[in-house]
Amino acid sequence: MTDSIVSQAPSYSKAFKLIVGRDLTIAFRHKDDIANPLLFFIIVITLFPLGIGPEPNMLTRIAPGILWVSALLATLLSLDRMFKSDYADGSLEQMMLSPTPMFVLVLAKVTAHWLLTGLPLILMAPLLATMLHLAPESYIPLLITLLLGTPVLSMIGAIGAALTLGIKKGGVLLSLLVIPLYIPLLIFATSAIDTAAMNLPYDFQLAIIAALFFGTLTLSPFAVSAALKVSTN
Amino acid sequence: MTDSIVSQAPSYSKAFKLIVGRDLTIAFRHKDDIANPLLFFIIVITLFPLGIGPEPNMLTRIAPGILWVSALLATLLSLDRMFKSDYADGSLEQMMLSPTPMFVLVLAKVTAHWLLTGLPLILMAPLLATMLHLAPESYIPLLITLLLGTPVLSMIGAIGAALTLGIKKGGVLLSLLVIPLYIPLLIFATSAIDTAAMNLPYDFQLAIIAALFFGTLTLSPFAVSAALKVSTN
Amino acid sequence: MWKWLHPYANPEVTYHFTNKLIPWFNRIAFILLLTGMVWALLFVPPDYQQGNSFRIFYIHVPAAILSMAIYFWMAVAALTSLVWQVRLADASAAAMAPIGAIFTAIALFTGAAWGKPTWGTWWVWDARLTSELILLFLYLGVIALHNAFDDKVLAGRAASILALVGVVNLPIIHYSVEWWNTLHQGSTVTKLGAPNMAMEMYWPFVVCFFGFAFLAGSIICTRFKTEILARNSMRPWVKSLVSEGA
Amino acid sequence: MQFDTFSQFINMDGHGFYVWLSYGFSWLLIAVIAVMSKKSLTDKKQEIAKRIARQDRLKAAQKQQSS
Amino acid sequence: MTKDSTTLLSAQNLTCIREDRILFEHLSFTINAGDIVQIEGPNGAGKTSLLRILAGLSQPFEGEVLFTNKDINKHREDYVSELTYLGHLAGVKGEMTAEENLAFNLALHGHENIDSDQALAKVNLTGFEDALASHLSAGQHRRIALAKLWQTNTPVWILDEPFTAIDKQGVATLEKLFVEHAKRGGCVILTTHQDLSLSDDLYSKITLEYRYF
Amino acid sequence: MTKDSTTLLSAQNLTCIREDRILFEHLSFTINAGDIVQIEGPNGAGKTSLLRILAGLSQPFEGEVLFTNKDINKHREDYVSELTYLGHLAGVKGEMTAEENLAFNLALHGHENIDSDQALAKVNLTGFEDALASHLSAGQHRRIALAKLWQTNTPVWILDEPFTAIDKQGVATLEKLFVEHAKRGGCVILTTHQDLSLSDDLYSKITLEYRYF
Ligand code: HEM
Ligand SMILES: Nc1ncnc2c1ncn2[C@@H]1O[C@H](COP(=O)(O)OP(=O)(O)OP(=O)(O)O)[C@@H](O)[C@H]1O
Ligand SMILES: Nc1ncnc2c1ncn2[C@@H]1O[C@H](COP(=O)(O)OP(=O)(O)OP(=O)(O)O)[C@@H](O)[C@H]1O
Ligand SMILES: [Mg+2]
Ligand SMILES: [Mg+2]
Repeated sequence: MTDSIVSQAPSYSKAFKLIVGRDLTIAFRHKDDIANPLLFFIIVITLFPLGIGPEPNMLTRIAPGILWVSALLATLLSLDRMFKSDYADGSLEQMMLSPTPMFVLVLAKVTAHWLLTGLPLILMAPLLATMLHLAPESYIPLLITLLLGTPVLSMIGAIGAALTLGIKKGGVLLSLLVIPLYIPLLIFATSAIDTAAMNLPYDFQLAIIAALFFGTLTLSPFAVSAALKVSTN
Repeated sequence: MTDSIVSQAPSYSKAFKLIVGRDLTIAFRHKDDIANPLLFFIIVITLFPLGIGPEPNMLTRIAPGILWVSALLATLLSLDRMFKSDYADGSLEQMMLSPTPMFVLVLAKVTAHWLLTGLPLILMAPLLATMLHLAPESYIPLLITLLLGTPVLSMIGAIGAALTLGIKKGGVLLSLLVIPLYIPLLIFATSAIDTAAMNLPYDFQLAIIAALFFGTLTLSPFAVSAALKVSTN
Repeated sequence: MWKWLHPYANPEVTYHFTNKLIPWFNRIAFILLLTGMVWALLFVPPDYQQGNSFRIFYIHVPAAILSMAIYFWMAVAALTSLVWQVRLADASAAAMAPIGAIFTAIALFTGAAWGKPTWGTWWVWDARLTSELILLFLYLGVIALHNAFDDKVLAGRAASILALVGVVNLPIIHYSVEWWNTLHQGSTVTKLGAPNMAMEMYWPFVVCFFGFAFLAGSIICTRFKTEILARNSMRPWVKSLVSEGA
Repeated sequence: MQFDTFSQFINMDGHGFYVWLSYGFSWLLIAVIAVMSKKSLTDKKQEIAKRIARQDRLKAAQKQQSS
Repeated sequence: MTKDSTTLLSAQNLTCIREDRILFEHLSFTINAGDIVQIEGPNGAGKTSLLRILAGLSQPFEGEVLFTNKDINKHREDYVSELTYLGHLAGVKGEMTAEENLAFNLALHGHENIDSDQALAKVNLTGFEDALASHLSAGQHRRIALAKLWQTNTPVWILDEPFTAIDKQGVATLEKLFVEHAKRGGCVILTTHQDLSLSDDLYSKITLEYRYF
Repeated sequence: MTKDSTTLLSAQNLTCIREDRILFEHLSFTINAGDIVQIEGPNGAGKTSLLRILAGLSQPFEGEVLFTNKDINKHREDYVSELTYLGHLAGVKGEMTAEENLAFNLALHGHENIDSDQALAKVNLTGFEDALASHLSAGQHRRIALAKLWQTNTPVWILDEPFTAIDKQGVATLEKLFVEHAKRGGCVILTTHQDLSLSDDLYSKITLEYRYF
């Protein structure tokens, strides 16, 4: 073959950076992609005081639950686009046929998704927590649980997104698949925040969330790869 | 022309029934369409006791807000499909080129949407209200507000759905457009239920919701028609 | 009746007219704002209750009033574009939305920063605050919808429909929120109530308000020019304008 | 002049933080939107210029082909 | 075009701009009863855009379309009940059977008690009447949409690439139908990438060129 | 096929079943270095399904595909770094420019420092290097995907309808490239609905028939 061109499978880290970079470029060209989950998060959170009432004490009590449920829903609604556009225009096929192993590709896609949805949520959370009069002691555990938890949301969500890829009206089906898997995280995260508000130690909850984080980090890429292979078959 | 075939624009009521009938047929062939918003409603409502904690008093206090916010979100997520599949396969164009005025068509589509999402939610609501320990006095106002309110959700939502029809990643944008418009309804509905729980009369709130109902009933078909014309241009 | 409007419905004429307007707006805004800011920060006496935090007034209130005024004018432009098919009207609506959103954000932020020293909290779910927040959402919806369309003509029409629907809802939102809040919560939060303000506090406000208004006008004109270009880029006059390097 | 010293002016009887935060943030936002608006105008002009240049190149290429 | 018959449709001074490209400018023509007009031009020239303007689905940037001398935007309902439009997309729902699809399409235009078996037979779909449209092949799918041409009695037909995915025999049947329709006093405006196999005096062409600027 | 050169790809006993229809059964063939093979057959015969199986994107119901005598499923990475596949869908992102798309596609396969201007010139996209792909026409869009054929050095090319939306001149250029690639020792497997204008000894055909049962 033409030997002027030297070709060799890119290293894992290079391929990883390449894909993350590409996804970020696309998102920044399409600014809505970043703004929308964040706006959804903010708007849903404002719905609760309007529906439940504005008393600060009541809000303080339910703030952790509302913040976490809203973060969960915002992530959920952004999952759909994780693989869909790549699937629809054939890029996913091309990536699957590149010499880079699938799990690197999946990790890169999930990382990009988290950078575009999880991270903005975390940055916005303190502001919204203020609006919900979250107890001052709860800010730190809120941020820690979000920091460990939103990647878990992205990783578990990726499995659902990959499974529903080939299905036309995947939107609500995706929610049904994914929400039950999110429940343990939701319970431990809000319990950590509630415990902290009572000035009790919340290490146990954090340990569980960390375990969830590492568990999904190691297992989900393989589940997602398998699901993608089924969906593109 | 061939005079064996007698053709004449169908009467409004006939065209209306025709379209509603068609949409229901399609939904029943595709059962997910009915099941999914309902399941989403149920799942979101179960998330809150998990996130906030199971104390009955607290739940009683926040139940109206949670029921209504969840109904709102469930409707929201089903809006996307109101016109999308008709748009994607060209049926919408064909309907717009029929001699029936657009507002009849829009009313028919909205009615079908309500029958497929709003009505099931109303039927399911008492059960979920029990799970959230809703105050016994609040059941009747809950049902009345849902009965008057869910059509408003469908009608206002139709505007958003029509505006975002041509846009690729419409999902979250739609939420952003529509939620602010839902807020007055949310406020009056939950306030009606809260007022009833205190054994006070809630006629005023009901009157307002009824006004919203008739207001959107008369105005939204025109906004939706205009939006559809822009989106199919 | 619309005849006198006709030359202004011509994009080229409007573009050049706007172009001439901008430097004047800039000058007026600069003078007014410089005066107003120095006056507000240095010379206005502290409020007898709120002390020096009252100086936030000179940004907060102009921003709050402008946020609503711009929405109103945006809706007027939207109506003009939809009903009378004036093509430039939706371009002007599109130009106004981001500025309106910015002033809404400023009103919210300065309000919050004022609330902390006066009410002891950054945020309460007070009627005025909540409806200002919803106004921000309405603005963001219009902007997001406008950006979502590739074709600027369609984008303008869609955004106009949304702006109009929003304006119909604005009073409903306003009253619902006002009414909702008073039911749930007593008047622990008293608004300043419009006092008969001392003239030495009132005049700097007027200067600041008009300063911000002209500044907003100038930025809106710049964006309006962009929108006109985006809608007319295939026109010969745009081509010669661009190739002149103007 | 309401303030005698510069530090008084900065401190504003303890309200300085809130006042300066408000003024700073507001002017920052205004500056950002002003600069972005200006930039989007120049960007638009450049984009149009670029497209005109491309169309000219295309036209030239077409002529070459046909001749 | 030279026949001295009533003018059905006339385009006046149409200009169409997409994003920032002028597709066509100051385009005027008239279409009389009995005309078959093929719009031709390369990909992206604006054929679909023109047909959609003629059908009233898009608004031109400038100019207007008259149906029997009345502006179609002002007399939309009159126009629309005399029009059959078929776009790139067939408007056939995959969840309904061939027969249900046809019946719905026709009922919307006020046709009832039609003989759908016969109409489906015309397009070679006998035996598929109650197959869900989504289970049919692309060509059969499109034939469902075409079936209504045999049942409708509107004079103006606007057809965007009606021959897509249709085999040779089907094309011949359709062409015959068009000629009959023109003879009965209707008109047909269509785009196709392949040439019609009609003799030149039976149809005329409007050519759009690809404009770079 | 008769040239006595190294076997690159061999299909053994492939069976493909979609929903409840057998598309093909016990299909075996080998493809050697230097071959150009056209898969032909009517719509729905299973051409795309076959190519996807050959590329390892779908699993056959029965049978296996060997690349240089190794099962492609077991040695996926070896195979994939020697393969260029182009499906019905181009794999071009509308949000990126022509140049960025090409560079990304090639970088995924480890090509860097490529001369993208030259590659884009080959497919007649000079002047569109920094246009967003979504602003290009269907044909130009597809040409971005084709551009990588000039820059890649993998021996196996599997191309599903590469000529879609490409004009005559473009088709000729591509055919010339295929012949060159085969001469250099590569192989090309493609489907098209139009016949190749190559002389018969330069390429061979595999015909799939539409099976009703
Ligand atoms: C985030 C918090 C706040 C928001 C969103 C907000 C919003 C608004 C709005 C929308 C207006 C314009 C009302 C009109 O012209 O009808 C306004 C005016 C005003 N606000 Fe605020 N505000 C906030 C906090 C505060 C605080 C903390 C104070 C002072 C203690 C304050 C004092 C005023 C005053 C004095 C006016 C002028 C009222 C008048 O028209 O006479 N605001 N505010
Ligand atoms: N909705 C739209 N928004 C923006 N541009 C569009 C839109 N629809 C079409 N265009 C552009 O308008 C031009 C003409 O498109 P049109 O579909 O009318 O072409 P056509 O002649 O029908 O082509 P084809 O032979 O491919 O059907 C194309 O360059 C296309 O990019
Ligand atoms: N994902 C799928 N699920 C079920 N059936 C499928 C799927 N993909 C294809 N088929 C069916 O398999 C058959 C063959 O499809 P395939 O795409 O391989 O045909 P083809 O020969 O490439 O046709 P064309 O000429 O239209 O490209 C078709 O009848 C189709 O209905
Ligand atoms: Mg076309
Ligand atoms: Mg195929």
